[in-house]
Amino acid sequence: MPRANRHAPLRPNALSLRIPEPRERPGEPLDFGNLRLSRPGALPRPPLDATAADIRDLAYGLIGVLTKDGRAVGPWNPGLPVQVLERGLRAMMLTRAYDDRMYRAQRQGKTSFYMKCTGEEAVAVAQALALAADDMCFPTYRQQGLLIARGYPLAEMMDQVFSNGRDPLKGRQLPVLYSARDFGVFSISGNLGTQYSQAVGWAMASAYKHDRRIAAGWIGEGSTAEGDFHHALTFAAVYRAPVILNIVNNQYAISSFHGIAGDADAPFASRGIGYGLPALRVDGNDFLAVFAATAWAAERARANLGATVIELVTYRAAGHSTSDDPNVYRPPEEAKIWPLGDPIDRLKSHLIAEGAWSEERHAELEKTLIEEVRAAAREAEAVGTLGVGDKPSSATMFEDIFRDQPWHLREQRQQAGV
Amino acid sequence: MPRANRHAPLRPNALSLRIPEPRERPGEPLDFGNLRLSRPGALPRPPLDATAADIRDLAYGLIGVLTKDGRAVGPWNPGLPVQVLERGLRAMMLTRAYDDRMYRAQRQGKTSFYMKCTGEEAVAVAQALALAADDMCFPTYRQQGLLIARGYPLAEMMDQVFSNGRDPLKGRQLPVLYSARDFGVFSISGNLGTQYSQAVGWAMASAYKHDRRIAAGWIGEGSTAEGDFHHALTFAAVYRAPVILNIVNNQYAISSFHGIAGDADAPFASRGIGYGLPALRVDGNDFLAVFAATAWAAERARANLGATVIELVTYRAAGHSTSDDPNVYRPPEEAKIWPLGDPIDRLKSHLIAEGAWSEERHAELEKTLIEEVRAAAREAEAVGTLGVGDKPSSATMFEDIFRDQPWHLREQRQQAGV
Amino acid sequence: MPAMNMVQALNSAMDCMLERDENVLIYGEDVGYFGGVFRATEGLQKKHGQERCFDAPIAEGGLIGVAVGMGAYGLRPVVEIQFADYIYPAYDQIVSEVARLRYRSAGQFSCPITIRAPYGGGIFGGQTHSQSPEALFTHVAGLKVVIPATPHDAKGLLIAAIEDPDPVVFLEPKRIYNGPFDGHHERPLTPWAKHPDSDTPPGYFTVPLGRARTVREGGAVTVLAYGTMVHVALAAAAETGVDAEVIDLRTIWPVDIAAITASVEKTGRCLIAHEATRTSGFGAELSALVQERCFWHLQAPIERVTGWDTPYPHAFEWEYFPGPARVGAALRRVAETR
Amino acid sequence: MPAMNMVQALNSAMDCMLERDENVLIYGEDVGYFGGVFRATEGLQKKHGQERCFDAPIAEGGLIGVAVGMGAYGLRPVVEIQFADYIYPAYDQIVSEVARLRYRSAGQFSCPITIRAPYGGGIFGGQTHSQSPEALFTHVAGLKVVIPATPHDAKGLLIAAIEDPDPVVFLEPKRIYNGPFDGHHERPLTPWAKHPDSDTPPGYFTVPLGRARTVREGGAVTVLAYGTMVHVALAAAAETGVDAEVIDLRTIWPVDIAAITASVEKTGRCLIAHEATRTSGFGAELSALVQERCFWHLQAPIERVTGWDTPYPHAFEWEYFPGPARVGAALRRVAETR
Ligand SMILES: Cc1ncc(C[n+]2csc(CCOP(=O)(O)OP(=O)(O)O)c2C)c(N)n1
Ligand SMILES: Cc1ncc(C[n+]2csc(CCOP(=O)(O)OP(=O)(O)O)c2C)c(N)n1
Ligand SMILES: [Mg+2]
Ligand SMILES: [Mg+2]
Repeated sequence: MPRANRHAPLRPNALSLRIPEPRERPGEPLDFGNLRLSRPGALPRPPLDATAADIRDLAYGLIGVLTKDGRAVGPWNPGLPVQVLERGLRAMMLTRAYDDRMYRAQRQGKTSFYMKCTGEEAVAVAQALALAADDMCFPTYRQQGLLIARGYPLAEMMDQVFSNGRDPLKGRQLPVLYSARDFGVFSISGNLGTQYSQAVGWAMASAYKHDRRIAAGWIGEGSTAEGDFHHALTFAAVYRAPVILNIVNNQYAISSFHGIAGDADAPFASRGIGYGLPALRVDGNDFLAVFAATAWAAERARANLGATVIELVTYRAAGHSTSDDPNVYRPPEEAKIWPLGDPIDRLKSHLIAEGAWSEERHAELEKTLIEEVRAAAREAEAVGTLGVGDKPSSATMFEDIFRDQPWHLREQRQQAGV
Repeated sequence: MPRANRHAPLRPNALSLRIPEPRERPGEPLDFGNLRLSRPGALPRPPLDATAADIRDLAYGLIGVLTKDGRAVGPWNPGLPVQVLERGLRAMMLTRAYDDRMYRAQRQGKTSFYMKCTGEEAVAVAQALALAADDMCFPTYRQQGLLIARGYPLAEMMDQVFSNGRDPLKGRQLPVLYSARDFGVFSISGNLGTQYSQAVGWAMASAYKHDRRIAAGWIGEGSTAEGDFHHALTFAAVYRAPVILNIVNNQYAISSFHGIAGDADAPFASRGIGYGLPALRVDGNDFLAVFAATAWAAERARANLGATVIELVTYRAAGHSTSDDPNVYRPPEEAKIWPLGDPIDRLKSHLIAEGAWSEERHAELEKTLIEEVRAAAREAEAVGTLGVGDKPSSATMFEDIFRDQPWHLREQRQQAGV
Repeated sequence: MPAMNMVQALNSAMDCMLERDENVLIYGEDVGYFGGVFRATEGLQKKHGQERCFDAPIAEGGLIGVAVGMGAYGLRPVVEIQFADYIYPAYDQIVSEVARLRYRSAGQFSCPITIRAPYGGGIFGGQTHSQSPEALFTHVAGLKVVIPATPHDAKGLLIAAIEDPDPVVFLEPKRIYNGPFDGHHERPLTPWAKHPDSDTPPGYFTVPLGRARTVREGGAVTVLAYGTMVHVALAAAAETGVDAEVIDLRTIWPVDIAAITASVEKTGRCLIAHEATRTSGFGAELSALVQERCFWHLQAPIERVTGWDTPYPHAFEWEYFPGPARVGAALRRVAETR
Repeated sequence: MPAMNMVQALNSAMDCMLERDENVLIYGEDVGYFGGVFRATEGLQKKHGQERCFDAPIAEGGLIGVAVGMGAYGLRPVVEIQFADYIYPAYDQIVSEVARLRYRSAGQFSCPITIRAPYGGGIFGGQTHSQSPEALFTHVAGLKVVIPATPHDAKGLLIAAIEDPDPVVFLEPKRIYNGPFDGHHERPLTPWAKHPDSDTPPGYFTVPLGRARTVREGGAVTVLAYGTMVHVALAAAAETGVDAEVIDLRTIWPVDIAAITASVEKTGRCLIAHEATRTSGFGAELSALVQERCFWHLQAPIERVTGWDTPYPHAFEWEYFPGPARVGAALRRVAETR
């Protein structure tokens, strides 16, 4: 029986290999036993100068603010003004509308590849709002919300996705691997994990220059297994770097579940404990909790107290990318009954509960944003889509290898006849 | 003022970089503040099936059995028969005598390089005795005690150190990078850290084959910063591999102290916590404590309960290797006043306290062992030392790249005229 | 014999070895329940059990480090690196451990592992899903590097690699997983089923490592190629009418030097084609070898047609890929130089 | 000008750049208080302060990952990898990040970092303290690879590397740190002080990257070498009496192609020497380049004298090292082939 782990040894006292399996596969009953939930408002908010040792428990619970009925409770409630909440809601909704549009564009053959962050919007958006505009971000491909929350032009994001003639990256990168120096977003790598220690290096540089800016890095729970994750935490601890090290636990790598990355016996947040770093485990679909935890870590880093590890527990509601069908490896209904709900719905309910929002205004806003995206798409598509219309000149293929083009690249450009 | 960390920011609220510094440098007062000691016998010995979560505290204390006056106390006292203690004492003393001889041989130009484990003998020797003879060891270059405790012929070890005609490794490896398959000791790598995940792989294979043998890996505290360390703990946790992951914290890498490897705010043992692995912090100069902790972890692994992380706190009393002078970077008197003392002296005092040993017998034994080493050295040196006497045939240089020699190596051997 | 595409052939090879040898096991990112992002291990977990084919953490260095330990125990792990572009985190374990273990232990330990990795361009994968890093392994003493160009060879070579007593880096030209892509991206891809080399025995068989295959006999120019470039070279020969002798190296290291020199001594001319960046690519070694051994037979300079010395840019898939036009032009130059 | 050995020259270069540019900082294993295992950073922490030159954890991948972030901020980190043999854990960061950052970000970010690493054999360091991995970097688009052969060039090139807007892998032939070792291990080493190229300006100066230096003019054979092999080649020329033109490449990539072709067109013969293993070593690229560009001038096959395709074995230091005897014999062959 292949699925079953042969824990029952064949011979008395014989060893056996444990292969972690998710609690649910297509066609099986659902059970979120390993989620380690806490009641919203239940966990304390320690003082900034608390030592990592004082607050180890925060790595094992789940920091939350929003209750089921949309109220904001407990010490982590950031008490944000409505305008900020509306900005956050808008950015999350815009991110989702953007994703939907680009996903369809890929399906229509306008580009080669796309990745959505549906269900995870609170992570990048709330964190973008909690950070200063000039703090430096080292994201993965799933934090497009950072760019959107920081006001990066949608049409330019699309230019990159289409590799068209206006693509700021000159058609060199796979779709969604943006780079936006002027918006404090580092060039996104196709290689998992590498940005994590780079974020620490940037933070060390900021400290070295007695600057005030801090850095933030993001990594998926699956990628925490890479050596770069360990290097980042080690260097951050040793040099007390002003950096926030985020682990986005959206439950899946591509097809493999979080257990394959090693959280069967300890949550990812607790990885920080062994380095003496404060570690917070946060409801990543709770906009207020994400904002509050990030603000706490940012204040701490700016006070020269060093790095914080934050695990953001969320759920990847869409496929990993346009290249996979998630229903092959997980139950299709899982997303709908995900215990932590949807970040947009939850912030919306909160605003409504606060009397600051309504279903009508929500529907209205949604329409506006879809229109905004459509307009941007029209603009970008008018320039070109992958293989159609205007594209970067082929000569640029041989540029930016070095600042100055050496003889061999000049020669190759000539051979290419461009 | 170079030495001082500029923690006081230059501008109000400006960040600054923390560069860890040891509490002592040559010519400065000594202080072992970061040692996190516990009273011998003070820490509990949990049941084998305790969960990692139950026993986190053991990563922060220091498991000890031997008191200052040589008594064995507390739940971790393995209650070993005198014969076993005498075997351990003998192997530790033989290891030290061997090191002294080989160190002098290098100084006399008989080989290129040597590394002593003086002050750390209890680690490898007690662990060798606590493991089964066919458990597989993946050591670093500083666990020569494993070979000696398992009865590997001294003369053959010397053949390797001298790269002579009888060197089982055919003169291919730097001195001390032994390999002894028949003694359950894996080929020692010159590249730090790599053996750690390999040990986990061997353990996974043993579990896969429903075998009963377990594996043990060793890594220096400095090398825990390598990605392999993280890979080893991750894979061990995910697949519940029957392996013991030892961290030998001898306080120094080459010149850099433990703080540069990142234990300022958390001991190395606690790294295991974030993976959900039981983690023990042990007095590495306490033979009984090292034996007991290792036996506990081995029993646990054999019971299919998975891996244990063990930090062995010890002190590198000699230089890193024959290539460095430790007095340049640490106070010469530090070794003498090291709070955890010397493992051989401590086991000796215990045996004497038990009435099973005496200064006379000790001196006697020491003489015998020095003679044993001298005899082996005579034998090995008679065969050859580096560059003198019999050496492996040059043709062997082109063998064992692959099992079968391909055309290009045949050709190169001919060009070399051998 | 059944017609297989390359993915089916690789799957069949692993299925066959899981059946024959209980010391063979397979792991890698997404290879278990899901069957791999390219489906190469599809169904193997269900058929052979979880311990025989399972998912692993995203840590290529860990994947290989663990394989070294398994090999030392006596297993024959087959590790999938999801894309060759992601093999670098494992580079230290491969170079310092996998390649050197037999040597440094004087044969006490060996490393009979197989590292599978899809490689090469032509799929709009951008710079991190299109790389051809073979030369980074041919420079390392102790590694064999194998690259199949047909389903039949993919199966026979993979079985030979798994059974080999030494480590094999097995690079799979993913662009030809489904059909013999010849660089004509503007035309529909002919499926393998229509190609004679898709005939693949359903059971156990091997294609010996270290032997090249002459896929087209000719007298004018020797073309040395491997992987997708074999099919591009054939197209270029057909289209230019140059009477080229096209050699599929199959095992690029240790390379079949006898087959190469015999052909160049016959033709007196040589063209080398690969997708990898030009500088210090494997073409450089081939060029040096041919020049050293066939100098007095050479009637024209040996040429290399390769990827440019740039990352593989997403928007310039076909400007970067050394297709039949570039190979054809070089073929003419080499053939016509007097 | 003061006579410096190579370690003093490197130390002087870093001292000078720490003085001139506060964005320059140095870190690595044991480089701080201790001053590095080869003493290259001796005294720099004491003089410039802890934040300018400090110890780092033993994690080469971390050292480089952190440097990428520092470079993105605007610093110019100089990272010491204790031995080139230990650079592989950083290989992913170097290949996938350092080399590609400017390209993939279309110039938004660059990576002005310098990676220093002692390399090469001749010190009885065994297989993990003797390697020459240069070709593993010349194959990677986006990296410059520099190898000095004298104290004067070591200082001038290191300053140029630190000031270069792009990443430089700076490999230091540790065998000639203290003197121009020519392969005659049986003789006492002449210290640099007795060698004219030890004259090194005490202050700031640069030796431009990308330019080779002809260290011996000759008409019979062009010898392409770098690092320790430059001195071995000179010895071989002197001892064989072959009128060799010895070119010290200094920057091996991008290589000074004009200097190479000019010389080979003059001599019609070419010998390439390096310590690295032969197959896919940088000599293969040099051989291919010369053959492609100077084919009609060549009067004899280009030869390569290199390390063997084995790890560097402890007991066979001099059987492995391509010394003056092997280089001299090849020099004669190349010169005398008719
Ligand atoms: C070094 C490396 N290995 C493998 C891959 C292939 N890959 C791309 S995304 C992915 C899954 C990542 O999962 P996770 O880290 O959880 O991030 P998520 O996609 O869930 O946001 C894999 C295996 C890669 N891009 N880089
Ligand atoms: C990958 C790698 N990097 C650097 C070195 C050089 N090196 C050899 S031993 C050593 C210090 C190791 O310290 P630690 O891990 O504490 O072990 P110890 O020597 O104290 O037993 C260093 C940096 C190496 N051998 N391998
Ligand atoms: Mg994930
Ligand atoms: Mg140590």
